[in-house]
Order: sequence, then structure tokens, then C-alpha cells
Amino acid sequence: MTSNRREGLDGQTLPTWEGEGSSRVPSPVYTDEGIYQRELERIFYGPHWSYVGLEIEVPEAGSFKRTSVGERSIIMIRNRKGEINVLENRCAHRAMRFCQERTGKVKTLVCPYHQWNYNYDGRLLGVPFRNGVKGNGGMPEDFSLDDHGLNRLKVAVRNGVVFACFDHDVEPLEEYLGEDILSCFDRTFNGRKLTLLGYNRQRIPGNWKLMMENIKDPYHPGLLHTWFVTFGLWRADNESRLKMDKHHRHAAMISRRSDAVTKNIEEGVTSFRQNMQLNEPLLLDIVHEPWWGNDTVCMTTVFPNVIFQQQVNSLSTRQIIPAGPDKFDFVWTHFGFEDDDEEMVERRLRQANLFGPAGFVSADDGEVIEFSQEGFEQDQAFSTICELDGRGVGQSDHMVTETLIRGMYRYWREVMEL
Amino acid sequence: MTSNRREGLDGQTLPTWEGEGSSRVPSPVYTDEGIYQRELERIFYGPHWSYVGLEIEVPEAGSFKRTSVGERSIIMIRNRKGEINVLENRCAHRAMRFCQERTGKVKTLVCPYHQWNYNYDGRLLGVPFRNGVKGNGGMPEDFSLDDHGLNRLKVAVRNGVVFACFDHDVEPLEEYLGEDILSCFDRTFNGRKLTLLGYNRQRIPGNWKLMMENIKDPYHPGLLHTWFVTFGLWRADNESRLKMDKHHRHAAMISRRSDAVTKNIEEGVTSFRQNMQLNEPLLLDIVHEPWWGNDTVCMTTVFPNVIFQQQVNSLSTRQIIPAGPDKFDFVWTHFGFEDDDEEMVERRLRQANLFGPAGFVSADDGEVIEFSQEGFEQDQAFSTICELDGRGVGQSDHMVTETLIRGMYRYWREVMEL
Amino acid sequence: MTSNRREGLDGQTLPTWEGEGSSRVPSPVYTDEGIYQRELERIFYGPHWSYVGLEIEVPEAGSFKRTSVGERSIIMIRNRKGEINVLENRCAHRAMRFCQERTGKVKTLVCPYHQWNYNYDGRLLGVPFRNGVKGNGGMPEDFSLDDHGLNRLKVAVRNGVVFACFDHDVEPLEEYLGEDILSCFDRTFNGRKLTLLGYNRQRIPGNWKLMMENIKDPYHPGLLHTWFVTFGLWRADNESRLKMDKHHRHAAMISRRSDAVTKNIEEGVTSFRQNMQLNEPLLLDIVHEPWWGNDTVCMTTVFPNVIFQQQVNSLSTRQIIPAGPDKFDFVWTHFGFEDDDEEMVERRLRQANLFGPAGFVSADDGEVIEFSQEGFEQDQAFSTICELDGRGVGQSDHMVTETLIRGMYRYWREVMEL
Amino acid sequence: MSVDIQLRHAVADLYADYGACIDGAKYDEWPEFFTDTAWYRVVPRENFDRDLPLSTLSLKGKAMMKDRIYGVESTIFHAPYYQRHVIGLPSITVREDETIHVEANYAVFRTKRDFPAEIFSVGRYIDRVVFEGETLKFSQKFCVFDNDIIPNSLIYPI
Amino acid sequence: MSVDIQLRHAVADLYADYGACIDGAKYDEWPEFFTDTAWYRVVPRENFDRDLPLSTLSLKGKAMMKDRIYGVESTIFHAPYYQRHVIGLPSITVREDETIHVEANYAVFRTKRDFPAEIFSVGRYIDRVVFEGETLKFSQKFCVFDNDIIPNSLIYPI
Amino acid sequence: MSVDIQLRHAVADLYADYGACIDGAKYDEWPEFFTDTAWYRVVPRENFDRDLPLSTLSLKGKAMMKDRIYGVESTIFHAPYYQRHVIGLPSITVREDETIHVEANYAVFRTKRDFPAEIFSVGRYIDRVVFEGETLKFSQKFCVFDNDIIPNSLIYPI
Ligand code: FES
Ligand code: FES
Ligand code: FES
Ligand SMILES: [Fe+3]
Ligand SMILES: [Fe+3]
Ligand SMILES: [Fe+3]
Repeated sequence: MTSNRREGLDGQTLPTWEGEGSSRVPSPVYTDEGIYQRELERIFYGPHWSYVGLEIEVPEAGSFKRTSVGERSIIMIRNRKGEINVLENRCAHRAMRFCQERTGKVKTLVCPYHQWNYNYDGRLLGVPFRNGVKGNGGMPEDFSLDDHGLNRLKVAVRNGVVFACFDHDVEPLEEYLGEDILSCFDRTFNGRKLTLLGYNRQRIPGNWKLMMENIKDPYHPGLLHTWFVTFGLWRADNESRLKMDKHHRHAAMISRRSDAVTKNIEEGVTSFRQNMQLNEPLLLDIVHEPWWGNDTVCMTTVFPNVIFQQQVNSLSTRQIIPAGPDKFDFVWTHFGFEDDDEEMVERRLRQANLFGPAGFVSADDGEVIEFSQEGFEQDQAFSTICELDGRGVGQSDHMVTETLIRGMYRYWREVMEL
Repeated sequence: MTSNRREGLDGQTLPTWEGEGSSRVPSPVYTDEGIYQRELERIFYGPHWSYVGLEIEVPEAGSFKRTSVGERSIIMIRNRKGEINVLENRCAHRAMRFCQERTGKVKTLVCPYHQWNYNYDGRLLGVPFRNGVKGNGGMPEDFSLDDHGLNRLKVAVRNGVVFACFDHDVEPLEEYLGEDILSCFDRTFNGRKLTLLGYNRQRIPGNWKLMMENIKDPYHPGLLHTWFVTFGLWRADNESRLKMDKHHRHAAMISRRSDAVTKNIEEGVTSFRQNMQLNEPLLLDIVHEPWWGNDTVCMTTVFPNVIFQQQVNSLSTRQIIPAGPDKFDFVWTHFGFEDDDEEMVERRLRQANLFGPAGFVSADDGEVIEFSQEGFEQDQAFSTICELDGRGVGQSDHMVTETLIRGMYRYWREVMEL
Repeated sequence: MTSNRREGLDGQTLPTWEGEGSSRVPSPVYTDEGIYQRELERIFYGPHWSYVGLEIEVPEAGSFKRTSVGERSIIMIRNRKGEINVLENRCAHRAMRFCQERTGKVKTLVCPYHQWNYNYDGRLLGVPFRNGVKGNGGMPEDFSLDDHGLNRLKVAVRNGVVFACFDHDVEPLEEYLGEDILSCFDRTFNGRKLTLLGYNRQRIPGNWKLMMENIKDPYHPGLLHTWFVTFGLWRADNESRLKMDKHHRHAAMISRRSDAVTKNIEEGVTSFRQNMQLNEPLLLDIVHEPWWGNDTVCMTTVFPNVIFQQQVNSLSTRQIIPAGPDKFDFVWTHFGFEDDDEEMVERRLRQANLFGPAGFVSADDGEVIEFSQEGFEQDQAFSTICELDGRGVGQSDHMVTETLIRGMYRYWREVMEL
Repeated sequence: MSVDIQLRHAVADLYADYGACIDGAKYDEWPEFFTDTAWYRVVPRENFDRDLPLSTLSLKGKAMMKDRIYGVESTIFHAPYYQRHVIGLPSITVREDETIHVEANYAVFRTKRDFPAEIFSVGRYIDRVVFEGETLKFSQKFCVFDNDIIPNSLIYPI
Repeated sequence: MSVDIQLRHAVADLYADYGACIDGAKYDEWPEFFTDTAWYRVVPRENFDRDLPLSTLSLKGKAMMKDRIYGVESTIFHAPYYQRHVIGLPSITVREDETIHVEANYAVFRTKRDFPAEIFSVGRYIDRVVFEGETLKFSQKFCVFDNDIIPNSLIYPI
Repeated sequence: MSVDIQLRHAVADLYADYGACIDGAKYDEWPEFFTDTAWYRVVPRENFDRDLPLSTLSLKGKAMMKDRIYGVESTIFHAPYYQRHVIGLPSITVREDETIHVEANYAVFRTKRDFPAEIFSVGRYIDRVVFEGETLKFSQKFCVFDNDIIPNSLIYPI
């Protein structure tokens, strides 16, 4: 895969949609470099909130975590007031991405090239030799420290989760999420103190939206993920609800595990293994937690860059960091709660075997995304067909639908004007 | 070498040919991304037959082989009637390049993402939950399985060799090859059962046409390939004939080994080694096969993607799979005939040491192609000079000519309108 | 980092400068592929002298060294008259970059593909089968050897240093350098015989101009390079002079080591290590050489591709070979003088530990260039601020200034018309 | 305590055989390199160095390892690939309590169809071994990998 | 049969010397690592696993190996490059019939002028060795490589 | 002279420990692998083969090595990275004069934050070792690297 730009002599390939709808997504939406650049501008750097981390990752004043919003490197850092700032990791002097460690604690933010020095709020504190040396040189009269701080993003913190946005005119986080999605968010993040279990990082060679599709697609788990099917963790016939915000950019898939697991030949699901048995039942040692209510699974996709996972006892945030139209980094942050006992911690860690780059029910998601990308690359004239349960967009109380995907692309077309 | 696109601020570099002829090929023909995209559209996906394999590679119903035409992944598969189909390896649902193994045998073609299920003819047999689950969801009324099969290529099979084309309006294979080339083809492939000896795969960092040029260039073997020269396998003074189809896109170089090998200082061939002797004469243990007639070598280039090799007792097909303007994969399939005795099999395998990525007379072809590409990359204003034996195009009864190369580019200019 | 081309649907991003000046350099100047292509055309292949090597690297007739000017491979070779030629490494026949070894000695320059044969002046001496074989083929009547030699660059040799230029209308080297820079050049290269100590090669993932900036930036050494500061090799308060040619494209930073090394908190230089002591004082065993005069350091940047280093007893040329807007190869050639005694050779070799890819005061230059490039990549709308000592351009007798950088970009804007 | 020659050779053979087993795709034999209660763990160096307990894969006991192999071979869809282990010289230390600690650097190369070989995982084995009768087995095998990102997915054991 | 220490060390030295010989570009010495009738083969894992007899290179007998070296050094034009072998721990098995079978994983890195090192070939040596007097020699050396494509050409022995 | 088993094992341990020390970022312990007057050198194969005396790094004596470590840890600004050494089987030769010469091929992989592992340096150790009492130390260690360009900078010891 050399370049994704399919620009021929005959000019740029623009995506041509069949009709007004969003049920048939053309290949260039996934492969075109120009479209991707507009996505960065309008989506990742536009009025959309991006997940950047958890408060517990920066416990004290000066504690920082380096990550990215879109392709731009940023620093999440706690100031002396205990507030969390998100600053662009780029020195105002000569563009240095000066922060290279992933996490740590600093007194001030110093760019080593010429030791320009910023505080936790990104304010430029000083410039060496600003007034010259022995009367020579130095910065001009009209140079003002205030004009050359670090680029500061708008920040929203809710119940320990940190979001940021380059566009300061973005609506408040709560409005951005909308009532339904907010309630799913608050179900997991209700203010309890979180505990950090660790990270998994993978690079997936596919367009970033394919991951969003994957988690907005309740159709595939019961088919692709044999493990799910066989142990009833996810089945097309499980009780479930699908929710979206009013713009249809975010979604939540909520489901409950069925107690009786039966063969369902009638729907021709070949991935069900009747005779499959675990040698180690502990792998699926699920213990109900009060805050779940009846639901055993809640997967929330917050556009554009994060998925909040509750799969029985396994909890994680999954962050998307795009790196061109044809790949993205996918960062898993697993967590628990302060009041988890040892068994529960162990249980969350054990169930983590189902997820992440090696997970029984996640490793193949990365693979199918890669193969879909290959399919788009090989034919720019192709369009997908996402018409399960029709061509419209709306809430749903079952999982035999691609409505969430159509919803995301309806919003995408508005924003991208494509 | 980052990108091959030489598009400057001052707009796209188009190839500028000197005059009407095709004897001076400008650099962008080998390096420009836009030109390459048009080649894919008009040549590889247009009305030209591409080699995809040998019938013996898919012996039974359900046996398949995955390969590519241009950059598009395809599946060659035998159906229950014994016919060979060539299907694009891309699920109609969400573009999955679902077939990942190179070869095997399957009951049906199933895309694992949502288990859409296709038969050997590419027909969509079924879609899980098509009619919904418990009355919920499912595909729309107007959804028809017939509209969503795998993309099916036109197929031509001749004497055990399989060709395919995305454009169903392509002329019949026999017309496409033309009488002269067809006779060369039939000389080797006369209906005898073939036996598969194995594969060699190399990635050559050069434009795909440079490989075609190399095998249309009877000028170089007597100079570059010391091995050839010294043992008289290929010499400028050997008897030979050069043929083309009427469009000059295909060619055949036919030659016979000279019995007496003499120094030929007079032509200043410095690659001749007078005192060179084999420690192991078996390396050149050549045994004449009746079907050869008088000719010991027949190299046939079938535009755009295959070379059929008969070099004394060594037989192979060499498939070109382009991967950008600056590289291609080159796949060697060595074969023999069912009635070969053990010695002959052993002989073909031994002579295979002369060919392939490590071959005494082929390894350096890959190298010179790489270095030519480097030369084109470094100067977009350069043009080659292919004027040995003039500037015209025509058959020839000697090897001191570049007419076959001029022929290919004359055709290329017509098709590409450049 | 896939592609540096930031071309969105909304067309090409052109650099927008704040005002007429050159003190605020916009990101695309460092990242845009189209701008880079124009740089190759107008700067590297235009009327500018590029360093290609030292005379001692090609001691005898037929001795050659392969290197590059811009992205074009060239051969520096000595002919029988003892003159040095610089020839483009590209066969006139079919573009072969035929010279692959880095250095060596040859009788003639032969392209192995078809054995076209060139002499040390690049003249085509012969073409195999030019007159055909047995009356067949051969080159056309009007084929003239003189029309198909190797592309020959204009060459200038001064006191053992070799420069070349693709544009034969370039002004003489001495005028090109101008009086001030020439005197710095002649200070080191005064005609003494040089001795070759060896090479270091590194690939730096940043725009090539960032290296020029780095050596035109007397502001950073006293801050970034703790080693310098602490041992007084380079301090903002050292006596120094900054010179430029009249176009401000070249520069020289001349400085003398201060004897007394004192803490300089007043300027808030945190990189000074009071308690730092060498376990092995030999690392800084500096011995004054008569030709220095009072100056201990002279760093000369000759636009566009070379830096001449004299840092106390360590001497090197540093060649820039660009490879796209986002990276370049940096080749260090360390040398001494024929009359160096053993101790001095050993000393030069020992002090080489300070420089090169692992050097105490150079390794971090490569790093900061990489991080600056990352900063430019992440925001095309960013501009640097190079306003230390004002916004103008001029000579200086102190180091608290970025005037040399502003000078280079003033010239760059003229040449590039951007 | 000093390391006797028998042990050195037994360890060398164990690691050679272990790599050969996986690279040869004999996955069913893989759990047999472990004791019944062994802990097999694939963990990013980041988590390991920061004492974060999360693993990329954490299998406690041979039973769980068998489930993993079943999962890999029968339930996880993935592109086929070859693995190739190159394992460095192991360092062996026998503790007071007679437990045998072995560490070794490794590089695993992955080859997917139609592609060159690529670096898949590089890191360090931090293991414990015990003799079960004549044969040496892993009672602990931690694969602590340096590579900061996993190239899409990790299917087979490392 | 058990593997005695002398043999272990002789094998270790053989592989270390073999790699050093090639990486040091002492190609003329290379055939001397083999018996007169040895079979040296470089073969894609694809062919090997599918029992397809084609090799990328198949040299039977020291004479043919010498011809290869002559061909490489005097007849094949190619870009100069360095090779670097990193060979893993060998596994040795002595069969009933006293033949000594040795297998080892290898990674070979190639460096071309002006470029970083790259993975050139990774795979497994599947060899047989015999003592000729004091010195151990290869009577069979199969280099079964994983990498699904060869980066342009393969010139020197692996 | 023949190489006795003790020496073989001491050498194997030395190289395993050396790699572990660097990869484990225990840089302060690194100089302790050398004698007081040892010569540590990182040199491009190009210079080495052409007898050009320049090194990328040339540290004569343990004192200079300590200065290097101080410089690396306290004065050179650079991106953080992991190193991982995979070292091949060493060849040991004891000369007439009883000096012990050891050579071994190595591959060092570098991992920067947010990136996959990459080939950082491949080459050959050309070393001399001596016993200081019980412990084996390097009196010379030349790291002759093949890779024709260094990926930006080389900070830590190889
Ligand atoms: S680039 Fe940050 S201080 Fe100069
Ligand atoms: S992508 Fe093939 S079935 Fe959905
Ligand atoms: S390409 Fe140089 S001689 Fe033909
Ligand atoms: Fe899934
Ligand atoms: Fe050829
Ligand atoms: Fe510097």
C-alpha cells in the first residue's frame, strides 16, 4: 500500500453516494487523503470533543500525560489549583514537540532547544537572554510573553474522564453527548474513584471510522465472535437497546446476556460451537455488579475518538488516534474502581483476555478492519451496503440493524459536506 | 524514496515525448502516480487479458488460488461443473478482502465478518438474519441476493492456462494474442497435462513495464548475462526470430543455441569469459525435447502481466503484480509435464538455478530494473533512447534491435493517450 | 508519517508569511511536497554550488566517489589530466544508475546492462553492436556518441575541496561565497594537504533547512548543549562574530573559548552544571593550533548543502543530502592535515566524540530537528518566531541573535518566490 | 548457587524446542512446555515497568492455555502468518530456595502472505523453570515486549 | 541418543564460523563447510511445506557450490551489500543410524549502501552434519525461509 | 589452544549479562564490564574495512566510559527509547599469547514511544576478554556496525 491518494490524471476522485441516504458508503470515504485532511480540520480539530484520558492518570500538580487529538500531540497536565489543562505539545518558538516522555511529573514545561519555559497553564514564563547579554541582542521591545504561550485546548472533565477540543466554541460536553448517551456514560462513570489497570496499544491498518462502525454494528458480534455466540455473551436474540444522540454521531449498544444458550441453526449461524467447553471455567467467571442493573454489556461510541466499554466485568476506554486515511492507533486503558476487592481486580484482569489486540473477541475486529480497508483500496468505485433494517436512521430495541452506522454517516455527510 | 509523485507547485509533470515515435521514453512514464492510476484503469482493468494461473493449481471443485490482477485481489476457483471462475476478493457487504489464504479448498466462500455466503460462481447464497430475528430487522423488501454477488471476471482457459479480465467486452483470448504469439503459446502449452514444481516470489523496486522491456530486449542477454554469453545459451550471433502481435503489445523472442562458442572481441563483448569452466557440468546438462523443434529458447511476453519462459529445459510462467509506479511483485511458477521422467524433473529443477530471484541469469535483471528506476526518479526531464535498429517497429530475424520495446510503447501511447 | 503533502480538497496549502520579513517561517516551508520539489529545481539543481567531496577522496586517475547533489546521484572522478569531473550517475541509454559502489577505481565507466562505455570525462566511448552484427541492426546513421555522454556538472575545486553545480551559468565559486565566507573557508583550507580520518552517516527525519538553521543559530548551543556551557566551549558570553555573504544565504559563526568559566544564573541558563567534572580530562585536551588565530570555533554554513566545522581540534565537513521535505541524510567527513603528528591525530579522533550522530554536543541537534519537524507536521497554520535581536538581517558581533536564520529565509523567499 | 552443565544444556534445549514448537505451528504441543499451574503472560514493557497489572494475554494454568489454543484455532478469524523466533543466550540463576530463574532476549518475526518478514515482537522472557522428572518445564513465562504498539493483532503464543 | 558435550560445542562453533564466513564475505571458504556430496538448498517455506520440489537455489555437491561462488563474484551484476547473520540456539538430535540432525532459526539482515539495515531473510536451517576427521561439516543444509517475497534478488549464500 | 568449558560458559554469561545490563537501562553498571584501560569503540563497517580510524564513539578507559554515561544521562537531550540486544553464538579463540579473542554477531532493536520496534544497529562485536580474578571483563570491545546510516542519533551504548 504505497499512497492512498487515488488522484489520477483525470483529477480527484470524490465520493459519489447513491442518493441522499447514508446506507451506501463509497470507497474514497475510507481511502482519500484529501477527504482525510478535511476530517482532521472539521472533525478532530473542529467543534467535537475528543477523549484524552482519565483524571487518575495525572494525580498531582505537575503530573502530565502525553497523547494526541487527531494527529496533533497534546499534553494533559494538572495545575497547582488541581485543574486539568490540555496544551498542544509544540513550542511557540520553533515548533518543537518538546515533550517526548509519555507520562511523568515536571516543575515547569521546558523546551530544551532554547529553554523557553511554560507553566502548567501553558503561559510562557520566560525566554533566556530575553533582554540580551551585556546589552547585546535579546527579544524586541514589543515581544510579549502572553502572545507566545502553548496552544491551550478547551477542557471538560466529567466524573474523572477528561475531554478536550481545539475549538473553544464547542458546545458543553453534556449537550454534546446528549441525554441518552450521557446516561450511559454516567452509568459507568458515576463519580467513583477509578483505578488504573494498564494499557494496550495496537496499530490497525484501516480507516479510523471502521472502528467506530465496528462498535456501532450489533450485527457482527453474534456472527464473527464465536466466543460470544457460544457462551451467550452476545447473541442476535439477546435483549438489547440501541441509542443515539440527536445528531446520530454517538451511539450506545446495550444488551443483556441470555441465561439459556441454545443452538440457533434457524438463523444459520455457523459460528456456534455446540460441543465447545472451557477447560478453565474461570475465563468466564462473571459476577454481577449492582450498578449494572439488568444490562451485562454497554458499548458507547462517542464521536470521533473514543469507545467506552463495559463487557460484563471488563471495563476500558478505547481511544482512536488517526494516522492517515489508512491506519490508526488504538489505545486501550483498562480500569476498575477503588472499592474493588482483590477477586474483582483479578476478575477484571482475567476477563481482559477477551479484549485488546490479543482478545478472544477483539483480535478479529482489528483483522476484519484491515481486510475491509484492503477491499476499499482496490476499487474506488465500490460502495458498501449498510441496509440491515432499512435505509433510515433511528433508535432500536433489537440488534438486527445497521442503523447506528447509517446514523454516523448521515452526520458525517453534513459536517464534511460530501 | 518517499513518493513518486513529482507534482510540483507548477502543476503536474506530463511525459513529453520527442516526436511521434516511441523510441524515447520520458521518465514520468515510469514514475508518475497519476499515469500509473490510468494504467490500472485502462490497461489492467481495461480490455486486456491477465494471466491468473494454471488449471492444475485448482484441481477439484472448491479448490481455489488467491492472486491479483493489477492491484485488485482475485480468487480463481473451480466450480462443480469443473469450470474455472475468477471472482474479485471483496465482499459485497462491507468490502472485506475475506479470502486471506493463498490456496485451499472450500465448501462455499464465506465472509467471516457477517457470514455472507457465496457459491463458486460468486452468487450470494444467503445473508444471516435476512428476514430478521423474532420479527425484528433484517434486509429491506427490495433486497435481492442477485444484486450482491462477488464481482465476476471474464475468464479464458487455454490448454491449462487461465486468463481473466475485468472488462467483459474484451476480445477472445485467441484474437487478443494473435496468430504468431498464439503459436508460441501453443508450442509449450499444447494440451499436455502440466505438473507444478513450485514458486518463487520477489518484489522488484521498479516500474512494471521495465520487466516487460527486459524480456523484449534481446540486446542485453548477450551483454549482461556472462553466463549466457560464455556458454552460448544466448548470444547476439545466435540464430533468432522476433515476433509481435499486430498491436505490438505482445512479443516472442525465439533463438537457438549455437554449437560453437567463440570469443567475439570484434563486438567488444567484455562479459565473455574465455577461461571459464564449470566444476559441475551437470548445471548445463541440456537435453533436447522433441517439441522444441530447432529452437532452444522461446520467451513470450503477453501484455500486460505475464511472461512465458522456455529456456532449454526450464519452464515457467512469470506473473507481474504492480504495486505502485515504482515496484511490482514478480511471481515465478515453474512447471513440467506429466510424462517427464525422474531425470527430466531433476533437470528442470537443476536448471531453475539459472532463473528466479537468485538465478545466474535472472538475479541481475531485477537489479538493473531497480537501478533504471533510480535513474528515472532522479530526473523527470530525462528520456531513454531505444533506437537500436532504428526508430520503427516491426518483426525481426535478428537480435540487434530494440524494436519490441518501441512496439510496446507505441501501443501504450495509443491506449494511454499520452 | 505517511505523506507530507497537506493538500486538502480545498486545494494546495501555500505558506503565508506574516509581512514582508522572514522572521516567522510558516509550517509548509518545512512540510510541503510541492515546495520541496521547487527547492530541488531552483536551489539544488539551480545556480548554487553544492559540496561533493574532498580531492583526497579520489587520489588517482580513475578513482571515483559516488554521492548526491539534491536527490540526484553523481560521480566525482579524477581524469588522466588529474582534473576532477562530476558526472551524473545515469546511463544515457536507459537511465541506469550504474555506479553502485561508493568509492573505487575504474578503467572506464561501464554500464553493465548493455555495456555502454564512458570515459572519465563522461564521453560515450562506444556502444556494443553499434554497427550491427553480420549486417543486421545496430544504431541509426545519425546516432552520434557525442550526443549521449553522461550529464556533466560544472566543477569548482578550491584548496582540496570540490563543489559542483548542474547549472553551468552559476557564478564562480569565489563570488558565490563572497569575501567574508571565503576568508573563513581559506582559514581552514589554505592549500595544506588534507588527511582523511573517516565518515559518519545519519538519517535525520526533518527538513534539510532545519540543519542549516541549527548551525546558523548561536542562541541554542549555550542552552541545549550542557557540555558546551559547562566547559565554556560555547557560551552566550563568549566573544564572537557572525558573518554572512551579501545574499545572506551563507554564514559563519566565529567564537573564542572563554578561559574563566562562571555560573551564569543571571541569564537563567539551567543547563550549566556547576559540579560537573570529567573523569577523563583528555576528552577536552585542547591544543591551540597556530592557524586558528584567536578563534577556537568557526562554523561555516555554505548554502545549500554543506557545513564546514572547526570546533577546537575537531575538523569535519557535514554534507546535506535531502530525501523529501521531511528527511535528509547527513554525512560527516572528518579530516586532519598531513603534518599532524600522532598526538594531534589521536586528539582529533578523541574530540570527534563530541560530534556526529553520537556526539555529546551533536546527537541532540539531530533530535531537536526531528521534534521540530513533528511540530510543523501537526499544524500547517503555525509559524515560527525567529526574532531574537529584532526582525532585520545583518552582521553581528554577538551571539544573542537569530539574524542568520532570518538572512537565509530572506534569500529563500527571493529564490522560491514564496 | 553455581549452574551445572546439565542444567545449562537442559535450558538451552528447552528454549530451542519452545521456539521450534511455535514456529512450526504445533500449537497443541505448546501447553506441554508448562507445569499445570504455570503462569503465561504477554505484557507490554510499559505496564511491567510501571507495575500496572494488565497483560495483553494472561493465562494461569495449562487448562487456560489449552482454551487459548482452541480459541486461536477454532474461534478467532485472522490472516494466516508465520512466526520465527530468534532467542538470545539465556542467563540462568539458581536462587537460595533452589528456584531456577531464566531470562533471555527474543525477537519474533512475522511473515504474512505476499509480504516480506517484519519485526513482530521484541522483548525479554522472564521465566522460571522446574524439573518434572527428567524434563524441564516453565512454571512461569513472562513475555515482556518492548514494541510500543502491536501490529494490529497478536494471535499465536510468543 | 544423548548429545555429548563435545558435539554440542562443535555444532555451536560450526554455526558461529559459518555465519562469520559469509558475513565476512569470505565466499571462497564457504564451500569448505560442506562435504563433497552435500546438498545446499535455499527454499521458500511455501514450497517446503507443500512438498513442491522447486528451490530458489539448489546446489548438489561442493563443485556446484564453487560454480555458484564463481558466478556470484564474476558473472552476476548486483548492488553491493553486507549480510549479518543472527542464529539462534541449535537443536541437535542424533538418530538411531548415528546421523546428526541439527536445526536452528536464523535472521539475516542486509545493508545496502546509503540505507539502514533491513530484514533480508528469516527462517530455519534444517541440516545434517558429519565429522570429517576432527572437523564437523554439513552434509545437508536447507535454508527454509519464511519471508514470502525476496527483496529483489538473493546473491550471496544464506 | 583449545577452549575449555569453563571459558565457554563464562563468555556466554558475559555476553548475556552485558546485553541485559544495557537493555535494562542499568547504565551505571555498564563501565564495570570493562577493565580500567579497555577500549570501547562503535565504528561503521565502512571505516573499519577501509582502515579509516574515525569512530562514531571511541572511549579509552573506564573513566571515559563513566563520562559518557554522565553525558548521556545528564547532558544529552533525546527522545526516550528502549533497546533490545539479540546476540548470536560467540566464537572464542585463545591466541599463543594467551589473549582471548571473542567475536559475535548482534542485532539491536530500538523502540521509541508510540512506535513499533525497529532495527537500530546490526553488526559484529570484535572483542578481547580477560579474567580479573574470577570475573571475565572486556579489555577491548569494538562494535562494528553494518547499517550504513544511523537512524538519527545513537545515545546509549550498544
Ligand atoms: S524551539 Fe522551543 S525554545 Fe526554541
Ligand atoms: S463484510 Fe462481508 S459479510 Fe459483512
Ligand atoms: S542502460 Fe546503460 S547500457 Fe543500456
Ligand atoms: Fe467485534
Ligand atoms: Fe535478462
Ligand atoms: Fe547544536
